[in-house]
Amino acid sequence: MATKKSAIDKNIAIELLRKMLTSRKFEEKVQYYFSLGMIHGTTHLSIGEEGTAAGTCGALEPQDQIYATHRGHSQAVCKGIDVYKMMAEIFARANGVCKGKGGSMHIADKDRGVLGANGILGPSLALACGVAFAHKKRKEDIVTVAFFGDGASNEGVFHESLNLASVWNLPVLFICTNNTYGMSTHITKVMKDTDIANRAKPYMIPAKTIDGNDVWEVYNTIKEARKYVAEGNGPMMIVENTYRISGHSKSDGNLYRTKEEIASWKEKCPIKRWKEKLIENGVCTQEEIDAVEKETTDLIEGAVKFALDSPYPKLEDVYNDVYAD
Amino acid sequence: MATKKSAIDKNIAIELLRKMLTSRKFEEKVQYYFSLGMIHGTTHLSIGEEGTAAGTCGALEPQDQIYATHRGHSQAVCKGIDVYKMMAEIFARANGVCKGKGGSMHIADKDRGVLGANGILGPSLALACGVAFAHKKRKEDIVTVAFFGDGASNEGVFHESLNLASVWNLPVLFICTNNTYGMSTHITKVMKDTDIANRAKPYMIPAKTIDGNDVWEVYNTIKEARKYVAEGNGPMMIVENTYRISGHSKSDGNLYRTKEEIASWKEKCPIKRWKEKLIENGVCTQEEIDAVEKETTDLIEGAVKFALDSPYPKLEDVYNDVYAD
Amino acid sequence: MGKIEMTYANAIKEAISEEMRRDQNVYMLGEDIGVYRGAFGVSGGMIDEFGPERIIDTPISETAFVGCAIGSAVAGMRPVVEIMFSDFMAVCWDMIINQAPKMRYMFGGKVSVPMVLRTASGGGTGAAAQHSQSLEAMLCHVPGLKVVIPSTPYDAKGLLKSAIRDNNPVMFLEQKLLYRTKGMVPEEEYTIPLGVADMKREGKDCTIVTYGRMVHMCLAAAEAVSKEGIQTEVIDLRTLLPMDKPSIIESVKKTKHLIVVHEAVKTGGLGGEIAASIAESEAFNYLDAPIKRLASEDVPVPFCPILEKGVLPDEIKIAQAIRDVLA
Amino acid sequence: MGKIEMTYANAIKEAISEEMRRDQNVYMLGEDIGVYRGAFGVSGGMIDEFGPERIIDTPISETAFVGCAIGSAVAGMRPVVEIMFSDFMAVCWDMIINQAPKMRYMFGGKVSVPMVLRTASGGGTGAAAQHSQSLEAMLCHVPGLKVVIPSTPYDAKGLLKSAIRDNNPVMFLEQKLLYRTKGMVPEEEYTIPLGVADMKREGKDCTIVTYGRMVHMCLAAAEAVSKEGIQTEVIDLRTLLPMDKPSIIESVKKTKHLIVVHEAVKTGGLGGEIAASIAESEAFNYLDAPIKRLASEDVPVPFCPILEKGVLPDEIKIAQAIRDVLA
Ligand SMILES: Cc1ncc(C[n+]2csc(CCOP(=O)(O)OP(=O)(O)O)c2C)c(N)n1
Ligand SMILES: Cc1ncc(C[n+]2csc(CCOP(=O)(O)OP(=O)(O)O)c2C)c(N)n1
Ligand SMILES: [Mg+2]
Ligand SMILES: [Mg+2]
Repeated sequence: MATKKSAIDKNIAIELLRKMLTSRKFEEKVQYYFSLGMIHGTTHLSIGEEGTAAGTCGALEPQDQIYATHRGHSQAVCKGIDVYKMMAEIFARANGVCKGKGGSMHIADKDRGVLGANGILGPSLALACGVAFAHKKRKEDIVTVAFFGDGASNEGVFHESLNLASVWNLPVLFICTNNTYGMSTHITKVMKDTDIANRAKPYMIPAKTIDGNDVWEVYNTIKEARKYVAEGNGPMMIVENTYRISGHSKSDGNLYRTKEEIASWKEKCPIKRWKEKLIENGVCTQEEIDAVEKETTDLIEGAVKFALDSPYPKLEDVYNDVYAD
Repeated sequence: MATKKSAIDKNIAIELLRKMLTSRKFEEKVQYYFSLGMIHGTTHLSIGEEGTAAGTCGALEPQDQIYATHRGHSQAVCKGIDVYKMMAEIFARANGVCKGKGGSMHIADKDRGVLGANGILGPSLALACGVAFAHKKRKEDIVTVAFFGDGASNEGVFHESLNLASVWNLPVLFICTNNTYGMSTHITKVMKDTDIANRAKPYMIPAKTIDGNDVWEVYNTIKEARKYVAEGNGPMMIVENTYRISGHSKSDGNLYRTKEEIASWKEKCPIKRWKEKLIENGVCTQEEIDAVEKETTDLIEGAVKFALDSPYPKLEDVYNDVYAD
Repeated sequence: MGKIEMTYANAIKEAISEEMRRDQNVYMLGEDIGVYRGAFGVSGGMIDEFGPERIIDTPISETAFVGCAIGSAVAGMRPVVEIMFSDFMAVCWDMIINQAPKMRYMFGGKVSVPMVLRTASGGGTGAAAQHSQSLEAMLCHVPGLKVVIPSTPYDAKGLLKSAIRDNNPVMFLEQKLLYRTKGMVPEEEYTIPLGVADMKREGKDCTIVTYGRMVHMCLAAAEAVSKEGIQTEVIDLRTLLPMDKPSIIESVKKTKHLIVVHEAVKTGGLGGEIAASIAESEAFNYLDAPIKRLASEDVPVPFCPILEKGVLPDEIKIAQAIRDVLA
Repeated sequence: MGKIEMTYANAIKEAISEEMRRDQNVYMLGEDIGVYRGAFGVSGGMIDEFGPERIIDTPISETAFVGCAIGSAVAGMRPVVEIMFSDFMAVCWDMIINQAPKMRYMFGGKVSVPMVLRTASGGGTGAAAQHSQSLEAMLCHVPGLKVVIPSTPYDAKGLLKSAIRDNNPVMFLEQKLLYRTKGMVPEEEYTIPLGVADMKREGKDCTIVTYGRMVHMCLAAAEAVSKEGIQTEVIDLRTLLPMDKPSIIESVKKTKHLIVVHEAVKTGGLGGEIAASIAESEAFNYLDAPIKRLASEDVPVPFCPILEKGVLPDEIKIAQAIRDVLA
């Protein structure tokens, strides 16, 4: 599959920028309030990986469904979740997307096609097969996306799910956000062949590895991939190479990587690169970019305000939602 | 890896025949006494698959270790387990290799390098990695073999174990006895690419598919593979194509396959083929073959007699062996 | 209302078939459930009626296909998934305890998982340690699941229909040794609500709380001691989670004696939960003797039939337990 | 004998380090235990002393690496394997319940599996439903396993050393919220035998049986009610399987009241086993009130700290339970 990149459409360009900036600003606020002790629990930030989330989700249709990873804030944001309610969730408020019961690791809103982040690595790949199975059965034009990390691809469920999707020809798009680390463990320590796309071959699932920090490449690749999958050709896998600028989670001494490595990847920041490209190619003006900056800053500030103004759940709510009627 | 087949050595030839015939006769007795209700529980026979067990185990060194499958009688027999005690086990006797606590699905004798059959499909692949890990650490010239079926290769632990063996360069030999069925389910229903050897590629594990009903091919392939693994080159996988003449287990109506299919494979019986080849190539005389027939018949009759003469365990034994001191 | 005799296995098949006719969203998946008819023959003939699109043979990938069932349930279908032996739940335990039952809660009530997971449970078949376990106690420790174990064809059918219509993940543990047993089942449609125990025998001297195959052992024991003038009440829980505690409490208040019987190994078994629930209830003050638990010995299930029989509770041991408690 | 103050995490590290110095067969494996020092920092610095050959970072493949640990134990090594959060045991549950504990039995006693599986257990950290569970009750239902939960640095070190020297698979459940707590630990080598409970506070009015983090909550509650003249005995089980029932029975005979406290959800929790064991023992006749279980509410662990605190037992709830039982 050779992706053909069309000329950059301005509306799409702005939308991709908007998605990335919204994600980045969302997470910067989370990081800030976390450091103040105002956010509870743990959180896995995807700062630096926004190109994968924006490019992928940007290329999906509204009815498509995603399973996000534990590092899934940007995936949910880019899929179009309500950032006010998502922020409220992370602040453990009753108005949160999960009523304060899920938190950062379990962001979900089925109505927006966000089927949920998962605290366990791997199961989403199989869950996505099931959702795709239902849509296929109902002959709906819906593609289900399973995001997963390079590290998670070492779980057994990866193998089982790809095989199942392959033999049942399921409309699933497997998206590997390959940031070359599972926590502190570099990919070269846990795989002999580090091109994860090769892992799709035994299942005869077409796969491709791309630069996940090039949002335009991601967008175009996923557009095509979505089409391929939606047309009933079965699953596809895309490996989006990227880098996590932020630490693994709240506690990360970064002992396993060098400052230089992090700095070099800051240079390759997908947002920075996209802005430069848009200017270079004359797609937008600096003013237009600044406007998106301002708009997203305002949005996220609004989200924080909404979250902080929202009430906490009531203790009696603790028993709700265990069982459906 | 191109296997070079040397001229057939007579001693080896006879030994391979002896192993296959011992297995076959062992299982025919099991089948018979099972049908009489004198053997309890369930049993998975490997009639028709003896070429894989004999060729593989015949090429191993005495100190090598194997994990057998649920269909593992022939694997244990060919590795050199005491057939008297194994028969006694299947008859649930106190003199059995497992003191009557394991039965057909859990035949094991560590002292003979039979680390155990498993009632659960898959875990042996990981367990074998651990045994190999220990031997590697102690720099011992020991190869650990994990047998598994085509069906079991769809379990997640297959992926995890091959990857682990690959990155840790473990001296494991993964042996897939591919009889094209998992119970009733044909391989084409559960894999798009049915050449299981391709499944080793993402881990950069060398793999090869061979005719498992040609015991000489199996023997030679495994000789080389054992050497490769023992020399510290890391794991290897061999797929041995074969066919299960017997039903899946005690209850199998064979509804999923035709009589013709079974009949055609009876023609390809590894024992029949080997005898013919030995005569054709002038390796042995018919008399020599008849002698092995007689010897193995006597052996297995002795085993049955031993088993039937052996006492049942005592009820108070039920509490022993739960915990080690 | 007419009744017909059928086996426990057929009652299960009838329940699924009726629900499949009624609701297009119901489908079955599992290993070798199509032409092979399932390891215990439960789904025999279903593929002829419903076709391979709804009676789906899976690869040997329990995690993937249970995950697939869950995902499809999230997307509005009603899967009935079969795990061949309940011991194999261990290879997809994450799906069973961390995914299916927690999703709804974690996601603030926005999704539901209307799935039934059927599996064959229990020993006595000579299949040894990895094919004979009774693991229900582990499942009952997981909020978000429901857990059902039927003891008769009638209960199996009625409970399974309710389980399929339930909007939660229901673990339906079938009893291997009961598949071929027969019982009367109404010809007309019926369901049995989850969460309601059934008094299988009335008595005034002693209450036995049990479920599954042990119900029959307990009834046989109750019959045996009745000749000694002891009237035993046998309560079949049917649904283990949620548990019908009021029925047990009421019975214990009457009989003043409680024995709990199950096939799972004693330590950590559901007997503890049942005994403790009663020991901390109002019924405590009515008890005339310590609560007794009768269960399998704390060992892996051995292969040898003599040993296996030795570890399992049976009618003789139960009858003795009744006498002991009343002594 | 001199003593030094150390954290629970360091006590664990010391225990493993001492055993690794003593026995070349002991090694550690798990995710990010090397330079990252483990998710809770337990193995900090160990890679410097023992090198990456003995402090082994694994791929994220719990089934494979726990299987690898088991296999290596069968071959004579003594692995100490870390599962980052105890909830993740579910992805390798087959290894934990069907392989490690059953092999010896199924194979007639010819193999042993001297493995320790360490994992971080419990809630209170705001990590929500899939990172906060207390799953010990499930493990205690598996003959062949031993199960340990230490509550202090002293116990952690002594018990872990015994666990490493034990020839059976030992599940060692560490308490997340205790890692940073401090206590005095002897400078000289010592071990604590598995299977022996520890009376953490003596009293004559009421017995509390508990373990892990809840020990501290119970001690605080006991202290609080002591001001009201109630003398509470607090028994820390330390080893859950096998359980030291004689110590509990003896205490209950003295105090005539029993409360069981644990953090795991109540239904199906180990409290049932403990309560039932006592309710069926000689101690039953000494009880002056129903046995009370105090445990988490039967819901998945919620994220919001208000809700989470609401479901967990704490010293106030425990103190109230003591008063209730004695009322
Ligand atoms: C089954 C399971 N094992 C381990 C973990 C702990 N854990 C959380 S994130 C993580 C690293 C994941 O790496 P990767 O899949 O590459 O995703 P990334 O964090 O790099 O986005 C680990 C080990 C988990 N959540 N679930
Ligand atoms: C985890 C697990 N799932 C399912 C089974 C039931 N089962 C036993 S043998 C078998 C078929 C195995 O097929 P394959 O691996 O090809 O081996 P074969 O029987 O053909 O030798 C199945 C499904 C099992 N024992 N363990
Ligand atoms: Mg990663
Ligand atoms: Mg097969």
